[in-house]
Amino acid sequence: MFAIDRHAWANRWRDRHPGERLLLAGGGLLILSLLPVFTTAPLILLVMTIATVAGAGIPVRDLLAFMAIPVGFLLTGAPFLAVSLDLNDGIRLAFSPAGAMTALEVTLRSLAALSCLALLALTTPVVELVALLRRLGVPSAIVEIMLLIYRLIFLFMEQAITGQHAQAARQGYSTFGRSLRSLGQLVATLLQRALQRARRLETGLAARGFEGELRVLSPVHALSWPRLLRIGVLLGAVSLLALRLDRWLG
Amino acid sequence: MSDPILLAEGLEYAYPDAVMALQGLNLRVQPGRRLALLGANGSGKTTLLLHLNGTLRPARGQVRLDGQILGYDRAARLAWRSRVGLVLQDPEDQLFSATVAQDVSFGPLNQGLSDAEARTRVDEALASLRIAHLAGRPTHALSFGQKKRVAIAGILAMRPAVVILDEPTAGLDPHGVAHLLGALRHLQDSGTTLVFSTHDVDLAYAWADDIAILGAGRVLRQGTAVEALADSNLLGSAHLRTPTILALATALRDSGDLEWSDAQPPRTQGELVELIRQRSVHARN
Amino acid sequence: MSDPILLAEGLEYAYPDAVMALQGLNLRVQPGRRLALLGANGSGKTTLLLHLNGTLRPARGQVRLDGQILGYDRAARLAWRSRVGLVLQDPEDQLFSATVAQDVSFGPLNQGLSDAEARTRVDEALASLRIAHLAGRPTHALSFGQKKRVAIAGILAMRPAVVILDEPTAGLDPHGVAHLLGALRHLQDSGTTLVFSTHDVDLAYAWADDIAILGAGRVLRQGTAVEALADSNLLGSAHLRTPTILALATALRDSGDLEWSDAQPPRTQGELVELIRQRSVHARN
Amino acid sequence: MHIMEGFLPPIHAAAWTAVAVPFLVVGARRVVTLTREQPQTRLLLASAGAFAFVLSALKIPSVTGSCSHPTGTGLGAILFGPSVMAVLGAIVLLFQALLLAHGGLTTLGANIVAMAVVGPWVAYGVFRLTRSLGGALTIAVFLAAMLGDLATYLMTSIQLALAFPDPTSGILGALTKFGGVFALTQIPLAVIEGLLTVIVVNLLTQY
Repeated sequence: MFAIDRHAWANRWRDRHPGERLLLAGGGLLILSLLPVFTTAPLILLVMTIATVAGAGIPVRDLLAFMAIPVGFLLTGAPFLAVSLDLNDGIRLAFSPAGAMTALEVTLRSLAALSCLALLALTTPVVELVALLRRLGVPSAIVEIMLLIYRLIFLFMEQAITGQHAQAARQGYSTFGRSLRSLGQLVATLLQRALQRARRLETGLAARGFEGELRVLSPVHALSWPRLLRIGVLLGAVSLLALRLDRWLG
Repeated sequence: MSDPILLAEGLEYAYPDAVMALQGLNLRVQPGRRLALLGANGSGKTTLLLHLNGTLRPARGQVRLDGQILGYDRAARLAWRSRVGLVLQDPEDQLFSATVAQDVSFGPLNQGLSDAEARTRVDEALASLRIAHLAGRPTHALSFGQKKRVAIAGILAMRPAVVILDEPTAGLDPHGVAHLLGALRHLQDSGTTLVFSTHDVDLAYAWADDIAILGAGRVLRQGTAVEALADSNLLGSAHLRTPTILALATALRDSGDLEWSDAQPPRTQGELVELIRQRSVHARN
Repeated sequence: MSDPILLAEGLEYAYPDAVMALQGLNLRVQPGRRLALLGANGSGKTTLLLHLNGTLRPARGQVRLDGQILGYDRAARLAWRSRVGLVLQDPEDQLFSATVAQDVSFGPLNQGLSDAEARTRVDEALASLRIAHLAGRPTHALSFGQKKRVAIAGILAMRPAVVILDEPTAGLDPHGVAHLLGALRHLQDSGTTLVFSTHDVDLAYAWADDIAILGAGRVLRQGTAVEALADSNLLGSAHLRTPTILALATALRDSGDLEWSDAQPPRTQGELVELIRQRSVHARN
Repeated sequence: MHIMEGFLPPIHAAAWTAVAVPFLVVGARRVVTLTREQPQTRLLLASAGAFAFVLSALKIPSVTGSCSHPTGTGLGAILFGPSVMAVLGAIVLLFQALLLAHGGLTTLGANIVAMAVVGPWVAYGVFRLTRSLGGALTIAVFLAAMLGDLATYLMTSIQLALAFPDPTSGILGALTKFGGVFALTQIPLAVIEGLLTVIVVNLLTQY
């Protein structure tokens, strides 16, 4: 249903411990936050893209598809930063060199951060990341709810799409007013079906001994210390290079 | 052979998660006939149906309605759907209103008909499916079989020339199936073209005029019901099987017990039993 | 007749909206056999199944497991569900976890098994349904037939003595049905008692050892498959029909073409074809 | 309109995360209590959360012909209360980032504050206030959903203004700039969301 999810379950790193990718992407985001953007961002973008495409084997086309929507947001949002608004003398818009610098900085940082997000999202099933939250002290009830939400999303999504198809087949979206009405009916129906599903799931799980907790076996992915070390070295090298370039550029 | 009312040419379609659903599919729907799309789970039946009423747009290929290539702008889709109605498999997916009459009026009102006209259409559609007595009932209190019929009525009320049904008999008990097929036959008698998908080979053999066998996103064979089901190897490769009545009739012919022509094999339990009875009467005389 | 493993006595049950679902129902389940609960939509099949594993509590009557009347406190229900597993019709109602192996581990962990034991149970259950290759796959990406099998594996992993299945073949294509029945036969060979509900008379006749015919919240008749299906009037009043193979075999016997004893009528297409072949060989000799 | 990954300066991203945390902790405590009292609440809340995600993926028709997405903030706050919505909203935002690339991880805190805290609390407050003043259910629902929606976008504008003050006119100027753009596009959408929520609640009470 979601292209991102499909890759997350089927990429070259599928059987590796999610902590490794979390370190790579999270470390990338961290040094991006701490070090000078103009030299760090291009390096992060480069490293993450290579890791995603050459490492995890995600097709370039799909990586670009991932970036497309947020980049669209960036292209419409960033120019606003380059424009200044003068309120003293009526309302006057003007190009601002300082604003343009900010816009460039934001664009670079966003692209680099996006590449980190892409690496993580395209290579790691959401549920494996959620399972890590338990270790961070998130209550198990919350984690269980998150895992259930993940499962139910696909179910409800399909119902929503099918429901819209059914309404479209009966001209439910022929005018604006009818579209609104159809959508309202769809949402109300989906909500009721969602609540029904919760009740039926309760019966189904009761048959399997459900007493409140949703305990399941966790997948066994061994954490590879050599790989963690290599990721650490890579991030360190990126940091050093970024700092060196920054000093060199003055 | 008359001109097809619907024609699918070289349809290709992949879902957003890259699952290829249709891979160069060709299909012709003859006006006024019952066409079964017979295929195993995952063979692309539902995806094809969604193309036939313009819900999904093929990556390659095209659909023709009355010979015209169909467009996908809003106006074209609206006109298309007034001619081609689609009933989905699960009635829960298509009933949105509190009462039966309200729900059935959804399509006609969306077509821009007046309240009075819509009311006439609702009465007509409910009557033709013999569920006029359900009009005032709340939809959520209906039985599964009733919901199925109400969902069909919702499409009929738009008076489409072609009605497409996804697995219309799925989940119905023998009584419910007989009831539904009776209503559909009545519909065909009034000139409506019927297309339905199923994985039930016995149903397709007993009930369809024409059959298209689907496998892996293609139509593997299309012809009259008898022609399409003749090749048991093809059926096996499509994860299907020979219909029970056809298999037994063939065994009885092979054993010399029965005679029937390839053009008119027995297609229902009733026909086969009748054939057996006639033969024994002959034998006795 | 051996002692029943499950026994329902005089069950009465009404849903909160006052629909009477069971009205004094009696049923006996013999150990090690396949029992089909055959009934039309709305005959009370699912409600009965939910009583057999203690999910619903009858207003009157009782359920015995191994001769013991069952209680409804927490401990009793847990013990009950460890002995009697229930597989619902819609696998989506029973699968909640992201991956197959995780999902199947839920029951064993609830039974208090260690992680290592649970892992063994998971492997075993997946292997017995021939879906070991699915272990690491995300649940939501499975086909319908695969989901059905995973839902069954989730119950098998708890090693119940009785497995109850609600409409196990609903929605499956011929290939999927054959696959599932093969897996269930394998399960029965290892000593598990099987109870399944269906409205498919052909399936019940071909596949069940015993059949209980349900109508209006009662068991109208229970006996071996052949006994239970002998009365076509009863079947008609229960909104069912005579199985195709039985009807044809009877017609062929009436016409003098075939001979078979009431104790062992042909029950599958294969058996009937074989009978026809043998007879024609005899006739030729 | 989620703030995308990396858009906010790191200090701002961290600060908004710090603001979001207390609301999440309180909401999480509430969820834990609810699930302890009634274990099945897990399934109910999960269904509500998944529903909210799906709602945000549905396209709503807009007058201009372009599409936007219902936030469901008002509906959720009315049905489940704002503290639980903070948790469900946060989960939905995390899943949107990871499954749809909407929003991001560094901007998660800021988005939670706008969409899962401010929106629901405003919606809930408006709903209670209107009801206590004797307003009809329909009016209360409409105002709650519409103002909850607007509050979300206003909060997002404030977050952007604080992060990117205008070189000439400062934070106020930036707020005018971002707020002005949002006002043009979001006021009609907020009205639509209000209407939609009214339709939904009417249908729900009808059954």
